[in-house]
Amino acid sequence: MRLEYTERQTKFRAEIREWLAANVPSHELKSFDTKEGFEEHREWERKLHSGRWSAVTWPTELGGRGCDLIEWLIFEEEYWRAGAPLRVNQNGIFLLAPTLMEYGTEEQKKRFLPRMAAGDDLWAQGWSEPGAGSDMAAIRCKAVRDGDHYVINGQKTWSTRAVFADWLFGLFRSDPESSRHHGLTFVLLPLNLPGISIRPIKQLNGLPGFAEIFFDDVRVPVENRMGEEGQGWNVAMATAGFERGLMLRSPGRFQKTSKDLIELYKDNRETADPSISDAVVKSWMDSEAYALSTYATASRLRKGGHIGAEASTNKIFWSEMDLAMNEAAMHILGPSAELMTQDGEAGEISRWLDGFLFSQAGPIYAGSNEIQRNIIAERMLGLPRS
Amino acid sequence: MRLEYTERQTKFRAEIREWLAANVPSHELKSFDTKEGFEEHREWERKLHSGRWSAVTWPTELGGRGCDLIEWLIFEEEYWRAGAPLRVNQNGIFLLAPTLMEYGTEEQKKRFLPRMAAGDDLWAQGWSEPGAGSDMAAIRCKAVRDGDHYVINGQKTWSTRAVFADWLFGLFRSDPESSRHHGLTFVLLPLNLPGISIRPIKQLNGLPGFAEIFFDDVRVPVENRMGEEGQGWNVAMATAGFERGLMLRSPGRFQKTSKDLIELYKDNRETADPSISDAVVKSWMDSEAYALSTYATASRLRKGGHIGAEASTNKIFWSEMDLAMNEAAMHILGPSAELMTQDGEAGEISRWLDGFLFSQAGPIYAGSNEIQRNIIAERMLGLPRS
Amino acid sequence: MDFTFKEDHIDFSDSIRKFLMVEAAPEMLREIWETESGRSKALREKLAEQGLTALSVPEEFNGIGLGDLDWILIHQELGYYAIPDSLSDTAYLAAWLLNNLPGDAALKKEWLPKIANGSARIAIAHPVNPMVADAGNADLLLMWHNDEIHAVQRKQVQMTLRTSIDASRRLFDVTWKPSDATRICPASHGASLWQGLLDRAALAAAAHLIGLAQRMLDLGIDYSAQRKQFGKPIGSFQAVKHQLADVAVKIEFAKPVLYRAAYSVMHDKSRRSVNVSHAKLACGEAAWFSARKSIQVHGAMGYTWEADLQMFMKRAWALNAAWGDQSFHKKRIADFIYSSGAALGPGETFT
Amino acid sequence: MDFTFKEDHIDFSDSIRKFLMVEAAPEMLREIWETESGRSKALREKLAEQGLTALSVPEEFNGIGLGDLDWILIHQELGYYAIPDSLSDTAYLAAWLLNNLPGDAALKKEWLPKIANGSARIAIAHPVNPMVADAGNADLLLMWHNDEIHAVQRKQVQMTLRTSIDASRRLFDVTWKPSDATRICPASHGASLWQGLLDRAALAAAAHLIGLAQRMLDLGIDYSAQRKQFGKPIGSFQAVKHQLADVAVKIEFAKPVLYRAAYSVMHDKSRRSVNVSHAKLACGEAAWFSARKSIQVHGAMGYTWEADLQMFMKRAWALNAAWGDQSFHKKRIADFIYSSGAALGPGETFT
Repeated sequence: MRLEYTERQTKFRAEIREWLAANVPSHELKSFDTKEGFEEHREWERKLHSGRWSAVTWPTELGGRGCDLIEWLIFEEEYWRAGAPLRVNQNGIFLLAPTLMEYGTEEQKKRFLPRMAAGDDLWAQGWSEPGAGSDMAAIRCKAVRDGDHYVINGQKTWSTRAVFADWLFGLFRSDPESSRHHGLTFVLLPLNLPGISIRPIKQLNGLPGFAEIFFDDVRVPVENRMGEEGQGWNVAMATAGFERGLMLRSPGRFQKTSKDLIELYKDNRETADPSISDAVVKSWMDSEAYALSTYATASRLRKGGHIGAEASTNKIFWSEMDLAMNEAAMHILGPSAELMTQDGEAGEISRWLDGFLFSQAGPIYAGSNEIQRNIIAERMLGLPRS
Repeated sequence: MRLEYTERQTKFRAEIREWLAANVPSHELKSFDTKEGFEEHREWERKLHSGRWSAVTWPTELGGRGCDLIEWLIFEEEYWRAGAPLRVNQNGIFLLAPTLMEYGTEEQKKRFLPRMAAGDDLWAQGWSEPGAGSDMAAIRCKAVRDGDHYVINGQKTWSTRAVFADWLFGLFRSDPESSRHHGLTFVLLPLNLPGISIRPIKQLNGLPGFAEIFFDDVRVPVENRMGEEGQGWNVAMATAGFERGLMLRSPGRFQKTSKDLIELYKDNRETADPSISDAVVKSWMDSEAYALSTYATASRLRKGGHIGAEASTNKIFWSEMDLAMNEAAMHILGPSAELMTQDGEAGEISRWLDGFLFSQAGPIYAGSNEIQRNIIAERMLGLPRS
Repeated sequence: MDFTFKEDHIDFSDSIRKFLMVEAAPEMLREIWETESGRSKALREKLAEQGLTALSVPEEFNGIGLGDLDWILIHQELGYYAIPDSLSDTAYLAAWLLNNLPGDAALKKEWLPKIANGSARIAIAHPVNPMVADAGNADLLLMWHNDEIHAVQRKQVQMTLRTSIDASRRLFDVTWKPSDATRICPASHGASLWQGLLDRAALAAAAHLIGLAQRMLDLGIDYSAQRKQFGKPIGSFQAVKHQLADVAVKIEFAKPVLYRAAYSVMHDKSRRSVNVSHAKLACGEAAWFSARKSIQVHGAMGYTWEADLQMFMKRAWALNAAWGDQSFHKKRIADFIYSSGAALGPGETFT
Repeated sequence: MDFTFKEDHIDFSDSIRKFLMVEAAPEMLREIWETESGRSKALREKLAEQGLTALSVPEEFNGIGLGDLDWILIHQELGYYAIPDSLSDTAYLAAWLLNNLPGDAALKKEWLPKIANGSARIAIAHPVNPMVADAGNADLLLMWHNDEIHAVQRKQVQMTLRTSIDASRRLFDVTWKPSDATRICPASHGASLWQGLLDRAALAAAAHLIGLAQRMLDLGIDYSAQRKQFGKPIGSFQAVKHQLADVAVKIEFAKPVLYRAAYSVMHDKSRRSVNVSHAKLACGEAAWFSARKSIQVHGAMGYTWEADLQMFMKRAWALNAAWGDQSFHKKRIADFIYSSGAALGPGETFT
């Protein structure tokens, strides 16, 4: 155990800090759930790429810096510290890319990864379907082989970023006779193919944060398949626990929120309910605990360890922490907390409301917390299945 | 709606207040989980009876005062306000007696009720069995008919007061072929019959608060049966929801605890964590809410209403409130909170520890809170059974 | 001692519920919210036909002359159906304030009949709220100014619309100039009127909140009974059952607190303000909790604009902080319970 | 940056676990607790044989010369097995205090070898604790007096036994008379030593608490897998699963907090005290929560003296308030985060 950064790590931190100080836009970008905001965020991804900061964990030949997980954490800390824009390309870089690197052909890697790093292709995910939310093995959307194509019919839903994204990755049922985890295939496809229609779904704040996607005889070439036909579940799951579990929510994000909450409380200490201090103290403790736990996991992985139930304990911990921090802010703001971003005067207040709304989704998406508790109880604690 | 006491109610309050002021022992009685304390509490029951205060809701001819539920609430408020001793006879007067009045024969009423009111017979309950705790229908302890007797074999457990009590009431399986709710019979028996052995169970504080009871060919005359043979479940349940649900924990108890907690916090305000004030404020709000809800239910019952899911919502509410209040006290007392009653110097501190220990049992006994939540979800909210 | 509502109270609120069920279905609310004013003349007329606008107005001004306790079940229904109208502000709060103005104020004669027949909308500015709800379509604004009461017409003030997360709310920053001409009550008398108004407003908000809590619970129950996962309705899973059962418990124990507060206000009991704060906190907590649990049961659907749940959640979040937020009301209770000589403990519930 | 323990740390704590599993089975603990002293000479000798008493003593005094980080996993195991011995107080805390006395104090030479070989028991009196643990069988007492350190023999003090809910604790009121003869360190130097001691004591208590939390979780898991209701093991019900899963989450996220604190103490980082308070709160909260959930899963059985759970619960309740209760440690964190210029936010985790 050595909880000190190496000289190299310290230099790396200084380098990203300097670059961000020079490049982070001085004005807040529009939400990437609007067309205009989406393109603004794409520009930012291109800017990041120009500094070779868009995918720091990737190998240098693919546009990355070959960072290990500790360096990635440092990058994220500085990124959140600088108040840099949200990553519109998160789906691609953090979720799809690790899978592509493990299961993709050389040709696929060359075809997709550089454009992803450059912000040229922005990716949406296609997991959920109506009736297959937390129970992902219930997928019914079909991809039937027809010569050198798959013909896709059916529907995906809750697809984040899909309203404006370029490409989609997801699981489809290639064997119509199969059930549950069998007979699924992992497919990558451009969202402008004929037969695709996209219906935006407005989220709580009124903006289309996700979409339903309808497939009507959509033909996708076989070379867009990742892994073997029928092996899609394994492809999707193999890396699901791994770095993904770690990368979904980096600790810097919550440490930044906690810092802001502390400031907010200090600014309102005269009028706020003194018992809210408890929630503020807890926000510091919990965001630190989350960071420490992430460093511990990263250290273990670097020494060849595997991610076990951390993915599930993490999910519960950060989603509940995020709710609690944003609720505390709402209570400090009191009657002003209801003002939205759309309100020109609301300024910082409305960012807390945005955060509060967003935090509501935390315990639900990426596997509801109920599902995560089942996983912890059965796989980590060994309790009997019901 | 008229939230004012009538003149008669106010006079009744004054009467009990005066009697208690003159009669409540000036020293604290020993715990009734000791032999000596049990008899001290029996003496107190006799004293109450001498003032006709031991069973105020009973008809006057049985030693009561024919009080309605509002008057009973007033009685309880004054009782807790005066810091009078715990009722060692609670099982009998609040749990068994209403059932006896509804299902007992005239002969049984005459035989049992006056002695109960006088403190001559103190009652234990025999519901639970090993393997039949929250799932009461799983009762296996047998009462097989043999001429004009039942022959009882088997085991009861978690029988409160049974270590020192005189009589036991409970459910037994009279039809060995039956299962679940069928074939059960409600029997009353003296605990000194041949074939009965009692093994005290020490609770958290080291005192035997409950017992296991073993029956080995114990012969009980048929006239000790309440209701019809095989109808025991209905007898036990008919009044289970009714006044019992209301009488198990009267609001005065928690209002007294909250008042003490407020005093404790005021006395320690300089040093205590200011956020504990939140728990103190909540104790006042919740104990008031519980009192109000009880008055509302009592008013409704007086007008011919029935108790529905209140028994379950009450159980959850008071047990969680009691935990929270006692936890708050423990946190205020800090490092002194660990001192027990057995510590001669601890005084008031140890009473909080006693309360804290006792509150741990709240969410568990009389139907665990998990069972109560199932009942609320299925019977009150109409959710599907699992 | 009788803690039940009179049958005519219950009958009246039942009839209002049946009326609102038809007239305020979620699709209709969405339509109204999307209008610029956020208010519907047609709906207001129907509310007036039901007698709701006349409830608090004395009979001499063509009203029904009922009081706080008569309103409480109605406010609950208005919350349950998330009615987008300044009905409570106009017909309950402003009516009470005007009616209690000292002397034979001309204002009473002018406005109370208009409140009763539903033709007037009145907004109220109080410093506990940073903005003024429904100022934009108010025919009259009753303004706080150092405990004085002022009455101004809409054209006498400048206002800017603010944007609330609750699309049914119309909030305004209002700037105006108090003068002798606008003053309708001096501070000496106004202070206690404003106290009475604040308590009534918080009471009404509490009742709306408990209605909202119940609505969100009902939406959660409906959704969980229909929606299947792993081949079973999710409402059959213990995790879902227990979350909804906990909501039911919170609602059950908030309601009698609300009713005591209404009674205390009606009879101006000495603990009126403490009891109102208790109600606001208990009902707000029930609504906040119900929102959290209902969205969890709804899954991703609960996070959408199209599921009805969002309408009720947002109203709940907004109302929870209106007319005194948690800090405000908690402090009123803390000040009471820590005061020396406060009558606490058993037997003081109705003191 | 490496947040993993060295293999020899892990191997050592594994071997201690295996040893304690045999030597400190619950039946044996019960026997020891029922003795008058509450302490077992035989157990102490075995602990010494394992090298535990010598861990912190420098090699020149026949010890092993290890530090705070080496102790942390051991304290966890001592907590997990609820070891009834003043081992931590003597061999970790007193050893550290004596060893850090200024100058070439004769006391070091006298007591450190006795600590190392397990023959001495030392009790420590600090004003944060109202009573002195294990004073009754201490060969030496190290006493706080206005930041001075005093050393007294047992016969130099009066003591009265107090009764803790945790039958394994032996607490005493101690009265004594400080004098020049008893003073072994002046306040000028003592203040920082007492600070260091308090942080180490709170750190050790935190580690015991997380061990206790894990033990109570394990007992809950075992019970729920065996105990059947409605024909199924109760551990198959979602309500039970989810309660135990929540305990596991709390423990998972308290552990790295504990390890950072140990590292901060070992390396005397500027945030040492804040990190220790964080660990005490997080581990105490995990233990308190684990107790509540485990008793709930145990049902009535958890409320009995005979189920082992009670031994661990009571230890957890007592330790949670020892060496600084919640208020004390929360205040240290609040003072830090609200101080102007505190380095907060991303990138300051190891500052």
